[in-house]
Amino acid sequence: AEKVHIAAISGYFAQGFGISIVNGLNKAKDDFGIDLKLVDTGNRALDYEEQFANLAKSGQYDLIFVMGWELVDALQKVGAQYPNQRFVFIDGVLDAKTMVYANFAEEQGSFIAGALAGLVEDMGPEFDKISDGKAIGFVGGRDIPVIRNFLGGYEQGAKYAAPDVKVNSVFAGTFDDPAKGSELAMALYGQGADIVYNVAGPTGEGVMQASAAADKYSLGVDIDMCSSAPGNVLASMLKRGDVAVYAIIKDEVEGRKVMPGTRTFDLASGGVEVKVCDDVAAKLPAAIKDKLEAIRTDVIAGKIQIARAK
Amino acid sequence: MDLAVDLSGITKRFGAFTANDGIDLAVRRGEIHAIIGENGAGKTTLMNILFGLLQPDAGTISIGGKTMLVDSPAVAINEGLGMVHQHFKLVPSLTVADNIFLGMEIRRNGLIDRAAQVERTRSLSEKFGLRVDPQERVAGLSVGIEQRIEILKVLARNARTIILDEPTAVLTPQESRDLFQTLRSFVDDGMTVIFISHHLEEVMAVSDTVTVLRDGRVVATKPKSALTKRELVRLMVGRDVSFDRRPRTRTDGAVALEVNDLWARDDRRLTALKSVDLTVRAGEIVGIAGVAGNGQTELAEVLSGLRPASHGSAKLHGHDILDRTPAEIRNRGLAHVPGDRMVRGVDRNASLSANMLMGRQTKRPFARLGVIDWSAVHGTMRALIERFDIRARGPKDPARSLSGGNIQKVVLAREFTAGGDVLLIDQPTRGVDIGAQEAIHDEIMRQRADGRAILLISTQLDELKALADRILVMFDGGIMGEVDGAAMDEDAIGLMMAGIDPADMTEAS
Amino acid sequence: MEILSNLFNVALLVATIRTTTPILLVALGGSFTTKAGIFNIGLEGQMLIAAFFAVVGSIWTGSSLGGMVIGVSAALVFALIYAVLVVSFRANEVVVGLALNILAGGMTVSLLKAIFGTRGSVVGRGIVGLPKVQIPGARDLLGPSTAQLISGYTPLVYVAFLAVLLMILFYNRTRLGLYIRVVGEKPEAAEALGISIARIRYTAALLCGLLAGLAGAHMSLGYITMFTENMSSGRGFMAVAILIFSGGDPLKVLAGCLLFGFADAFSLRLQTFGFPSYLVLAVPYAVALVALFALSWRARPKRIRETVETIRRALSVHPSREAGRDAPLPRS
Amino acid sequence: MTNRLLFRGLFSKGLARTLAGQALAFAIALALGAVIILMIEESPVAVLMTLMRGAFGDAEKIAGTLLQTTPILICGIAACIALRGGMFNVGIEGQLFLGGFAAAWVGFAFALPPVLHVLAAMTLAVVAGALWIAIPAFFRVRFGTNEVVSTILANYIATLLTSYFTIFLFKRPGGWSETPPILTSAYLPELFSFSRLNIGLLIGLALAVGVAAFFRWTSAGYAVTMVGSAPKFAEYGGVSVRRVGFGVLLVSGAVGGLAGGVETLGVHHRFMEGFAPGFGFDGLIAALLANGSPIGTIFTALFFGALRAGSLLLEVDTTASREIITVIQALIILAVSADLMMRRRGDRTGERRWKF
Ligand SMILES: Nc1ncnc2c1ncn2[C@@H]1O[C@H](COP(=O)(O)OP(=O)(O)OP(=O)(O)O)[C@@H](O)[C@H]1O
Ligand SMILES: Nc1ncnc2c1ncn2[C@@H]1O[C@H](COP(=O)(O)OP(=O)(O)OP(=O)(O)O)[C@@H](O)[C@H]1O
Ligand SMILES: [Mg+2]
Ligand SMILES: [Mg+2]
Repeated sequence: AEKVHIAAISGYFAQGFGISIVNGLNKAKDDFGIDLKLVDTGNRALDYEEQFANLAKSGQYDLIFVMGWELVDALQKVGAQYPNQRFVFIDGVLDAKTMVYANFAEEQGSFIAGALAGLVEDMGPEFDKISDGKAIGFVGGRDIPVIRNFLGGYEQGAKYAAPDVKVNSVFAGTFDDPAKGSELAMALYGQGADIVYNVAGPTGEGVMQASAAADKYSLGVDIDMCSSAPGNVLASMLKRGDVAVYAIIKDEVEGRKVMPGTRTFDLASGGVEVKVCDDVAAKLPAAIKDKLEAIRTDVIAGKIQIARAK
Repeated sequence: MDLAVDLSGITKRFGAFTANDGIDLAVRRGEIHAIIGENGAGKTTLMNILFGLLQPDAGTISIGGKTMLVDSPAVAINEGLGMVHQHFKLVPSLTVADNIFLGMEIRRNGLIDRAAQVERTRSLSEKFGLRVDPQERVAGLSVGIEQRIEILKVLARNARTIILDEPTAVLTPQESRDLFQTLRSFVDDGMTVIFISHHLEEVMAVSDTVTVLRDGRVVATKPKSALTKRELVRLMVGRDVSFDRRPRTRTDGAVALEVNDLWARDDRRLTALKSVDLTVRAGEIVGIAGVAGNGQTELAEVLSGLRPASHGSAKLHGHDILDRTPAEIRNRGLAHVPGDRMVRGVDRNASLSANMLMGRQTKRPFARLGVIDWSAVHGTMRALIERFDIRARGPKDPARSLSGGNIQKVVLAREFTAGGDVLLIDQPTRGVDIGAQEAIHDEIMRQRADGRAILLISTQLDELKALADRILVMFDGGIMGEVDGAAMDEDAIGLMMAGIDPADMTEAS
Repeated sequence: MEILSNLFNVALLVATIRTTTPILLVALGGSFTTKAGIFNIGLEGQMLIAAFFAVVGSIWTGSSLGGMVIGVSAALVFALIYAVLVVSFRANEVVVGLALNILAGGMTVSLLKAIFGTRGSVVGRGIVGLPKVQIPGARDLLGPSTAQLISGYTPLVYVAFLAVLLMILFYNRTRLGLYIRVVGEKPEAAEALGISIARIRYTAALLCGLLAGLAGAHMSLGYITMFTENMSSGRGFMAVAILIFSGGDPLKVLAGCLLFGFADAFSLRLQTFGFPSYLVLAVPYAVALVALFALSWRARPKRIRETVETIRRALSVHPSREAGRDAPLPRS
Repeated sequence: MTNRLLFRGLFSKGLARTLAGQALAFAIALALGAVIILMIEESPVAVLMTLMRGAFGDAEKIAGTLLQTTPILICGIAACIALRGGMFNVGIEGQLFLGGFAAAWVGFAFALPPVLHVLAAMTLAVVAGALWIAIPAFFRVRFGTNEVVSTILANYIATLLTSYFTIFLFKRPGGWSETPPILTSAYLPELFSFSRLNIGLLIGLALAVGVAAFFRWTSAGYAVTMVGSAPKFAEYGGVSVRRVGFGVLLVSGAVGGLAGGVETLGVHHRFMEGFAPGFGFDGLIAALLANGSPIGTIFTALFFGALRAGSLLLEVDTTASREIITVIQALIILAVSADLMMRRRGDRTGERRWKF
C-alpha cells in the first residue's frame, strides 16, 4: 500500500495529554511505517492559521491531527479553505460536519478518580496516610473550561462516593511552573486534604513531588504517573490520546478511510480509564474495589449522569 | 639638577586634534611649580598623562630620574605621585577614612580593618594639620573639606610629588590661603608641588617656577621672580588684554526687578537663601559677588522659577513671580543665562538650532500652530552665529562639538535675543578664555546700553569690577553688603566674601 | 477564627521560606550587577539555563553536586556573554538582557529535544535532587511543628539566607565588595585610583551568574526535582523589580523577597477560600506594586518633615525674624 | 578650523564604521546560527532559503510577514514614544492585553453602525491602555518611582485581570477561554482577500510616520525630545518636565492599548486568554535596536516579522524547529546590539543614552 503521511500540530505536545498523543503517533509510526511530522504551534494565536495553511497547502498529508481548543477557530477557517484536506480535531466536538472529532470523556474518568479519592478518604486513618479530615484537593493548571471539566467530574465522583468529603480546588494559573504546583499541593495538604488530583501538565509534576515530600497521596492525570512518587500516587486518570490516534491511523492505514464525524473516547471504549497504582491496589480493601467497580459499571451503563462543564 | 618629574616631547592627539604638542616639562624636587594657560591649552591633559590616566602618542616620562611607562595611575602612585583632580573623585556614600584608603585598604584576615583606617586617618590628619572627621560620610561635606580629603588621600599614599588641578576655584580666599600654607609646608619637608591655576595673583604669590601653555605647546618656563603679571597674560593669550572698567554713562531707569526678604532651600533642603533684598533698575548692571556656593545659583534659580522659595517676595515689573512657572516668568520678560551651562544651558547632543529654539518653540516666527519652521530656526541661528562670532560650522552642528567658550556664546545669544528686558546672568565667562571674555563683556555692555536691567552673578571680581554699577556681596545665603562698582575696594569685598564685615575689622585693628 | 488559624500558621511561614528562596538567590546575584552600576534584566535567562544544565549535569554525573556545578557553569557562560557585550562593547543592557532571556528559552527547549528527545519536561530519568538537611536536635528542641521552620530544607535554602549575611559583610568589609560599590556609585573615583572599572564589572557580572545559577539549580534540583520549559516562570523578573527598588542592598533585597514570597504563599492559600484564581494569582504582584509605590512615597521623609514643620509653625505664634534666621518661615 | 575638519571626518568615518559594524555583527550571528543549524543536521543554506521563502515567497507570505509585523510595529512605536521622553515603558504587554480586551468588549457587547463601532472600540482600547499606565506614570513623575519596575509588575496583573474578565465575566458559552466574537461591524477592513492582513498595518505605518513627524516638526515633539535628552535644560527652558513626562507615558500606554485593539478588531475578532504574548517585548527590542527612531522601528519590526513568519514555514518544511529560530533571532539581536566595530575602542567616556 502507499505510505500514509500524517502531520500533528499542537501547542501541547510537551504536556501530559500531548505526550500520550505523541506516544500513540510514534507507536503508529513504528507499527505501520507511516511518515510523521510534528509541528509545535507555540503560544501566539496570530500564528495558527498560517501554520495550518502551510501544512494543508503542501498537500502531502493524508491526515492532520490538531489538538487544543484554542486552535479551533483557526482550524475551521483553514479547513473551509482546503476542503480536500482531512483534519482530525482531538479533544472536542464542534458542530461542523467537515472534520473528524475525537472526543474524550475526561469528566467520566475524573468522576472515577474522584470516587476513588472519596472512598479512600472516607476510610479515614484506617487507610495508610489518611487523616480523618475528610478533605481532598484538586490542582488545576489554568482555570479554563477543559480543566473545569476535569474538576467537575472529580467533584461529582467524590460527592457520589462519599457525600461528606470536601473538595478543595485551586489553580496555578500556568502549566509551566512545577514549583508553584508543589506549593499549591503543600497548601492543600496543610489544610487537611489527604489526596490531591492534579490536572496541570508540568505544574502537576510539582504536585506529585509534593505528595512524596508531605507523604500524602496524589492522583496523576493523562498518562501513568505512578512512578513519579512511588508509594504516594493513588492512581492515574488516563486520557488515552495514544489509543485514539493509533486507532484512527490504523483505520487509515488499513484502507478504512477516515471520514468526517465524531468519535467518542470514553470509559466504555477505553478512551479514558483510571489506573490504580499497583502498590495501592494491593492495599485497597476488596469492598472499596468492588464499590469502585460498581460505580464504573453504572457510569458506563449511563445510570450515573455526569454533567459536563460549560 | 634633581628633578622630581621630567616630561619630554609629550604629544597627545584626540582624533585630529592635538591637545599636547611636544611638551617638555622639568619640575625640580622641592619646588612649587605652577602651570597656567587658557582653557583647552592642554594642562589637564598633560597632568592626566603624567598620572597614567591617558597615554601619550609620543614622548617620555621620567619620575625621580627613572624613565618609565606610566600606563595606569597605580604606576604613578607607586612612584610617589599623587593627584588632586579638578573635579573631586570622592565616593559620597563612603566615610572619610574609607575614601582616603580606597585602593590601599588596610586589611586584617582578608577583611578591611575599619578601626585601623580610622586611626591612620586621624594620625595623618594631625601630622599635616588637615582636620577631618574620619568616620563622617563624605556626602554632605563642604568642598573645602572634600579637598582636604583629596589631599589626605594623596598623602596617605606617601606621595612625594603632589599635582593639584585648579585647587582654588572652589575655595574662599581664606581657604586658599590655608591651602597654600599647607603646600608650602610640604615643600619645606622636601616634597614637590605642581599646581594648575587660572588665578595669576595666586600663581605670583606662591609658585617658585611657572610654565605657560598655549594651544598645547609650552610657551615659557621661568622662575617666578623673572615674571610680571602683565607678562604672564601676554604669554597666555598672545596679546595684551585689558581688565579695565568699561566706560559708561549713568542711567536711572525704572525698577525692573525687586526682591524682598527672600528665603529658599538648596537641593539638600538646607537653607540656601537668607532674607535676600535687592533691586535692579533698567539700564544698570547689579553685580553679585561671592565665593561659589554661597547661594548665588539658588538665587538665580528662584528668580527664574526653577526652585521654590520658602518665603519672601520677588517682583518683575511689579508682578509677583514666585509662584510662577519658568515659562510664565520668561514670558514676563526675564531671560536667564544659567551658571551650569552644560546641564542647564544646553543639550549637548542637540544641534545649535535646537538649542537656540528652547523657550521659544511655540512662538512666531519659529513655530506656527504648533508646527516648527526649521528653516526659520536655522536662519536665525545662522544670523546669531554671525553676530556673536560663534566658532561653528553651522546651525546644525551638535553643541558638543563646540568648545566651552563657544557653547557659552550660544547660551548668551539665545538669552540676549529672547526679548526679555531683565537679564539674569550667572557666571557668563566661567571657564571661558580671555579673548572670548572680552567679546562677552562687550555684549553685556551693549545690553545695558539698550536699557536692559541686568543682574550679573560672578565669582570673578575682575569681571564685576569691569562691568557692574553696584556690587552686592553674598555670603552664606545672605547679602553681606553693597559697594559701588566704580570705586570698589577689593579688600573690603574679599572680607565680606569670607563673611566678615569690614566695619568690624577696622574697629578691631 | 478557624479560617485565620488555617491561614496563619507555621506552614505558611515554611511555605514563605520556600517561595522566597529562589527569588532571593537570584536577586542577591543581581545585587552584584546593580551595585556595580549595570542593569541586568537577563536574570530570568541565567536562572533558566542553569536549571536546565543542573538537571543534565545531575543525570550525567549521577550526583546533585555535579548537577549544581554544571548548572552554575552554564549560568556563568551566560553571565560572561552579558559582560562582554555590556561592559566591553557597551551594548544596551536591556536589549542584551532580553535577548539572553530569549536565547535561554530557545536553547533549553532545543537542547531538551536534542538530549532527551522530548519536549517540555524531564522528570525522573535518574535526576538526583539535592538532599534535605535535617538540623540535628531541632526536633527535640523546638518540637516537630516549629522545627520545620529551620530544618528539613534543601541546602540552597540555607545558602540563600546565609548569603544575605555574607553579602552584607562582603560589601562592607571586603576589598572587592567595596570596589563593586565604588564602581557603581562613582566610577571616576575608581578609575583615578587605578581600579579597573571593566574588571570589576566583569567580576560582578560573573558573581551574579554564580548566584543566578544557584537559583536555577535550586529550582530544578532543590525546590522540585525536574526541568520543564520556562520553569523560572518570571522569578527573574520579580528579582529585577526587587533590585531596582532595593538598590541592591542585601537587607532590602531580603525584605523585598520575603514580602513577595509571603504574598505568594499567602495568596495560594487564599484560593482555597473560593476567591477566583486569576485575581488571587495577581495578589503578589499587586502587593509588590503597592509596596513600591508606598516606598517611593516614604522615600521623601524630608518633605514630610517639612510639612509637619509647616503645620507646627502655622499653629504657633508668628516667630520673629531673628528667631527664623536659620530656619526660615515656610511660605504659606 | 581643525575642529571643523575633525568633526566632518569623525562623522563620515563614524557612519561607515557603524554600517560596517552592523554588517559584521549580522555576519557573526548568521555564522553562529549556521553552526547551530549544522548541529541539528540541516543545511544552513536550505534553512535560510526556507526562511526567506516563508517570509517573502509569494504575496500571501509577504502578507503573512506584514501581519506579524503589525503588532510589533505598533508596540515598537509605543516604546519609541516613551524612549523619546527618556523613559522605559516595559508594560506595553499589559496595555496590549487590556486594549485588546476593551476593544473586544465594545465589539461584542454593543451594536453600533460599522465605522462608528470600530472607532468606539478603538477609542476604548486606547483609553484602556492609557489608564493602565496612568498610575505608574503618576508615581514616576510625582515621586520618581522607577517605571521599569512598576510597569513590569503591572504586566502580570493585566494578563491575569483580562483572563479573569474573559473567563469569569464574559466567557463565550461553550467556547474556549474566550469572549464572544465581536460583531462584524467592528471588524477592521482587510487589505487583501487572501490574507488577514488589515488596515492595522496602515495604522501602524501612519503612526510611525506621524510620531516621527511629531518629534521632528512640532513644538510639543521638540519639548518631549528635550525632556528625554536633557531634562534639566528643558526645565530651565520653561517646559514642564513632569507634565510632559506624564503625557508621554500616557500616550505610550495608549498606543500599547491601540496595538491590542488592532489585534482584536483586525485579526482575532474576539479576545482570548493569552492572545498575543510577547509582542510588547518584541516591540521594545525593535524600538531599542532602532535607537528609539519610529521610522527605524518600521524596519526592525519588519525584520522581526519576517523572522517569525519565515519560521512558520521552516517548521513545516525542514526538521528545524521554532526554538532554533528563537535561538538565531536572539543571536542576531545580541550581535547587532553589540555594534561590534563602533564601541571596541576602550574610551571610557562613552555615554549611555538611557539610564535605569
Ligand atoms: N577625551 C578627550 N577627547 C577629545 N578631546 C579632548 C579630550 N580631553 C581633552 N580634550 C581636548 O583637549 C584640549 C585640552 O584639554 P585640557 O582639559 O587639557 O585643557 P585645560 O588646559 O585643562 O583646560 P581648562 O583650563 O579648561 O581645564 C581641549 O580642547 C579639550 O577639549
Ligand atoms: N569627544 C571629543 N572628540 C573630539 N574632540 C572633542 C571631543 N570633545 C571635545 N572635543 C574638542 O575639545 C574642544 C573643547 O572642549 P571643552 O569643552 O573641554 O573646551 P574648554 O575650552 O576646555 O572649555 P571648558 O573646559 O571650560 O568646558 C572642542 O573644540 C572639541 O574640538
Ligand atoms: Mg577644559
Ligand atoms: Mg583642566
